[in-house]
Amino acid sequence: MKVSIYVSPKKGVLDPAGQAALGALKSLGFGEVADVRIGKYIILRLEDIDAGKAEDRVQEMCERLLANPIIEDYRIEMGD
Amino acid sequence: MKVSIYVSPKKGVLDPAGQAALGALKSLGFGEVADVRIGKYIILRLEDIDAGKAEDRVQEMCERLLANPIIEDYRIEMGD
Amino acid sequence: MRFGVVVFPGSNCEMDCHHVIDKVLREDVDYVWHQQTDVSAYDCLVLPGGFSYGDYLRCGAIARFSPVMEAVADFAAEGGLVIGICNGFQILLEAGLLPGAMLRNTSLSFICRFSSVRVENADTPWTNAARQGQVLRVPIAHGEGNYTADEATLAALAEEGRIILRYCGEDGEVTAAANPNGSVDNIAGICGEGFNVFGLMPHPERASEEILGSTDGLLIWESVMAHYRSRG
Amino acid sequence: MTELYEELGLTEDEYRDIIRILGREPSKVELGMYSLMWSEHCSYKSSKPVLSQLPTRASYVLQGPGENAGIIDIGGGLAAAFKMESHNHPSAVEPYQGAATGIGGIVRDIFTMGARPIACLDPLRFGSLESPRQRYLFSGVVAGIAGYGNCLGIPTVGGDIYFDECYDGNILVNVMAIGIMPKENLIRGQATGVGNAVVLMGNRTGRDGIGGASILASQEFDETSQEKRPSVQVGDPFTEKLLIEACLELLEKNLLVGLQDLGAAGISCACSETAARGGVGMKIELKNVPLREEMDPFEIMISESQERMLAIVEPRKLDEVLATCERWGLPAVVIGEVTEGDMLEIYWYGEKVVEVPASSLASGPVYERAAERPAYLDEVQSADLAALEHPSDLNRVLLDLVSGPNLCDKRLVYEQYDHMVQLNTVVYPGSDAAVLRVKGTSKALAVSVDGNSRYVYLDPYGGTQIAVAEAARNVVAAGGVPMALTNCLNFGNPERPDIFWQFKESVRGLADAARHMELPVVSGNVSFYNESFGTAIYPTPVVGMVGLIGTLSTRRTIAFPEEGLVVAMLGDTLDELGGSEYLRLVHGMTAGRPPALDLEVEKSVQTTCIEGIRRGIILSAHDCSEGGAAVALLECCCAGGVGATLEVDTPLQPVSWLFSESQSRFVVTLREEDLGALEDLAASRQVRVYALGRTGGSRLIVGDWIDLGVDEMKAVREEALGRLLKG
Ligand SMILES: Nc1ncnc2c1ncn2[C@@H]1O[C@H](COP(=O)(O)OP(=O)(O)O)[C@@H](O)[C@H]1O
Ligand SMILES: [Mg+2]
Repeated sequence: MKVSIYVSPKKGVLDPAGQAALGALKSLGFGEVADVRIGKYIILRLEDIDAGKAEDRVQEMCERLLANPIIEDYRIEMGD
Repeated sequence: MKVSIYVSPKKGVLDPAGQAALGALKSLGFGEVADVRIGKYIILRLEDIDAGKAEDRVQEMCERLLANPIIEDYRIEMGD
Repeated sequence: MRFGVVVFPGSNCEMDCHHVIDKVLREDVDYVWHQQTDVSAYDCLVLPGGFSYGDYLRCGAIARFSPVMEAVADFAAEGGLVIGICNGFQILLEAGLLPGAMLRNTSLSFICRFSSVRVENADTPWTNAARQGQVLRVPIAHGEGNYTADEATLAALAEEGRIILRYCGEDGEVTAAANPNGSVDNIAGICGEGFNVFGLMPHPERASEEILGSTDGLLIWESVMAHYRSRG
Repeated sequence: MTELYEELGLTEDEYRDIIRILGREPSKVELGMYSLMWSEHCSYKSSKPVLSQLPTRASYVLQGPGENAGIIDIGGGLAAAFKMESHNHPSAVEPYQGAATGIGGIVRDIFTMGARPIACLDPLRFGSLESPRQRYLFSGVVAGIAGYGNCLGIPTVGGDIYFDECYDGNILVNVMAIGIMPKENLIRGQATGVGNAVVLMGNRTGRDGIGGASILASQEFDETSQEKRPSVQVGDPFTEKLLIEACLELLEKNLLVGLQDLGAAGISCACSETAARGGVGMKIELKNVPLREEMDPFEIMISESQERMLAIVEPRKLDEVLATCERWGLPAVVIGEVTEGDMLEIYWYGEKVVEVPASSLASGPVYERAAERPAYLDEVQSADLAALEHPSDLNRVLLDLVSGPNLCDKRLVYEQYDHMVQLNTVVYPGSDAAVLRVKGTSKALAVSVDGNSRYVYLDPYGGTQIAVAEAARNVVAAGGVPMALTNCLNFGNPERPDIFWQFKESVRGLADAARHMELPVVSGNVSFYNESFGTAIYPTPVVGMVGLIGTLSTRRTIAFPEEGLVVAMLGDTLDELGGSEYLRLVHGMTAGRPPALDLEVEKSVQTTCIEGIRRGIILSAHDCSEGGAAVALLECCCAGGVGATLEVDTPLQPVSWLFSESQSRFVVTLREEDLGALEDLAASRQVRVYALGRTGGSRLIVGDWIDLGVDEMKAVREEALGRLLKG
């Protein structure tokens, strides 16, 4: 089973990488870009797991390891 | 206009962060995880742009800057 | 011989390179600002280490678009000597002046320590002062030195003698244990097709004075100076 | 209903003071500013009267406490600036960013004075590594220091790390930075010259770390509350690097009148401090502050967004200043001007929101806190150590000591730090002090940090003196003459009399030791409230010492340099297991009295060592500290890859000679033919030299007590931390 996790910097938290990318895009002539935020895209493959429990487990993984809830938000998408 | 870009390590390319996360998850007791890949989740906000052209422009941003085709694949999702 | 040390926002080894060229090699050297577009005054361009543009997004990804990089590419295309050290190597990769890409170290940590590298090809502008197979003690300091490239590229690099340095043990043995970052085939430095462009992760400028613990890095500077002089 | 001032952490008396100063009720923005500037952190209201006893002067001190960093003259037209600071609580909340922004803050304090930062050091204290939380904090803090410092291109060359359960609930992340400058580039955080422009440079302002919990609690609770929550400060080392280069260029071109970093309390602090120091007023229009998000004036005034600087600029130089910033890609805007008088006036789109005397913000209230000797002292000090049964396998004890978290090899940490960049580091981490050459001269700086809180817990006065002596001793072992010190005083809640007694005793020890050793205190920092659930950490003063090596060739490391040298001990070994690492590890006790320190003896031993090095007699030197003589000898062997065969003639029992942490001792090596000369040098200072044996072979053999292979000792020491971090 495939799971996608989208981790993004919390609103209001400084995102220096996003700011740098924004600057670079602008200087490359992409003036239409008003903002860039850079987070993580995590793809898990789970095996031998009861589909009913999977989402809770993934949530626990995010809380404990994959995301840093103090500065990041995350969203889980089960399946492809 | 919001655009999401999902950058992931190319198949066959080593993913040290993913491997480390896999090891850490297993040692935390998440034995069901068979694989982890870690890429980037890039969120753009575009302004004053003709919706018809936007996707081409974003593709160009990816080709030129946001992804490195030697090691990364990417996927674009226009709108929220 | 006149060196130009390119300064990107976030470079942090430019003064070190400048110091070694000026005070140790006693050659002419200038800083080249990243917005400069004329590099014709130089015989060798040095892209120094550091964190250009904070290494945000990917190491070297933003710096490669600096105005100076077009001039560097033209300079290289005409056979000009270009050396990229650490972040400079990463920028050359992102700019496509050298093949392949960098991944994070397998440890995921930054590593700063002396490393041993073996000279795999002593017949280049960058290594002619060294012996084939000579082991150099030169510091590394990076978080992303895990070099990778596709099979075809690796085969071509090997075939054409463009793998210049490999991580090895003190005895010269190239082993997995001697690989500090996971780099494919223990690659620490490669050349472009004409051998005039050289990228390496170890810092020769940090091993150019006795007081810093090694002078093995001098071999690289002396090689390029000898090469330049022999060309006349 | 609680009053707003209470929620902001001000007392009723303080609130009345504000009304008295203003002659009216303060506005909300004004109240927010007072609450931050009068907080313990910014005002030193509890510590100020105690700190006043510190010796701060010497002929070579160019700037003592009161500015962003202390500065000493190192000759040849050059000066060194240095300071230490804490970032304890932010690091406990978010270890990576907390530690990273700690480095950012202390580095700004250095280049704010006009100096190029040349090194950082990081004294760290964690709880037991058996706890996953502590392992997480440890890894995050180290990665954060690496992430930020490495990007700046400032080598982190030293520090220290201790683990003790007393830090389980409150870790300590202290950071020290040093810079070098031509003396004439010295600039102060002062606003002068009516009509001069006030320029804000660097990152845009966001809602970072706004006032912490007290402010949060003062917000009205509505649907936007979640949005208004303070965000953790995220470091942006790239922008900081640009700030360093831009500011140093501006100073080099002599374009600035004053320069001040924005740290705690942000714009409020920077404006009021520069104005107060310069004896002027200031007029600020907040709508000119570049923002990252929509914010109100209250938030803008107290935001702690990182990587910002405030510069005072003459109008005729303004264009060049702004152009220089632009060239470095740095936002820079004029937010106001220097005015006559001493009023700080703040406007928000033309409307005056603040009008307060700058000096009243910068000089807050002062308290004489009650102090009372804590009850635990009698109990721990009177522990009967004579009755202890000691183990017989001393090889095992030694290996256990160096595979414990406190005495194991810290390579795993310092190899994550770029400790070589700038090409100044000529003695790498792993020795007693790091040595940084001063390019263009034959000189070098030796730097070290120290602070054994176990000693301070057992005896705040004596333990703090030891911190000073030991930091100096480390500098001496490297061949340096100690010049001046900085410090960070980490304590619990100063409103508790027992804690405040610890603080007073500790500062008295610091002052007496510094005065006796003629080491001026040029800068420092106090961190109170290091407690969790009512339990304070051990009192933890940390001392950062800077010394000068006159000629580079007289620098020394701890490593046994070659075979066939005489190994000697300078100074006396006594039966002093109190507070030792041995006692803690083998007997599970933190008790007794810390080793005695006689400052006269300490000075004599140190001058003997310096003189021996200067004359080329002493070829390597290592001070004996935690783990005693045995651990010091082991470290000398491991560092040099050379063994030694030694005999000890002592009335002490073996564990006491091996593991006592007696002060004022060095393990040195020298040539056989120089032994007489060293003995003469020492005798003229009433210092004893004990020749123990010779270097050589691949084992460390100490009588029939210790017999271990160098390779084995090295492996055990080097593997330990990695193993402990796996849990
Ligand atoms: N323990 C101390 N010893 C000596 N000076 C101190 C001590 N604590 C603070 N200071 C001095 O008080 C001043 C204010 O300190 P601090 O608020 O930490 O500075 P900053 O505003 O730069 O963060 C500084 O000049 C500092 O050197
Ligand atoms: Mg300051």
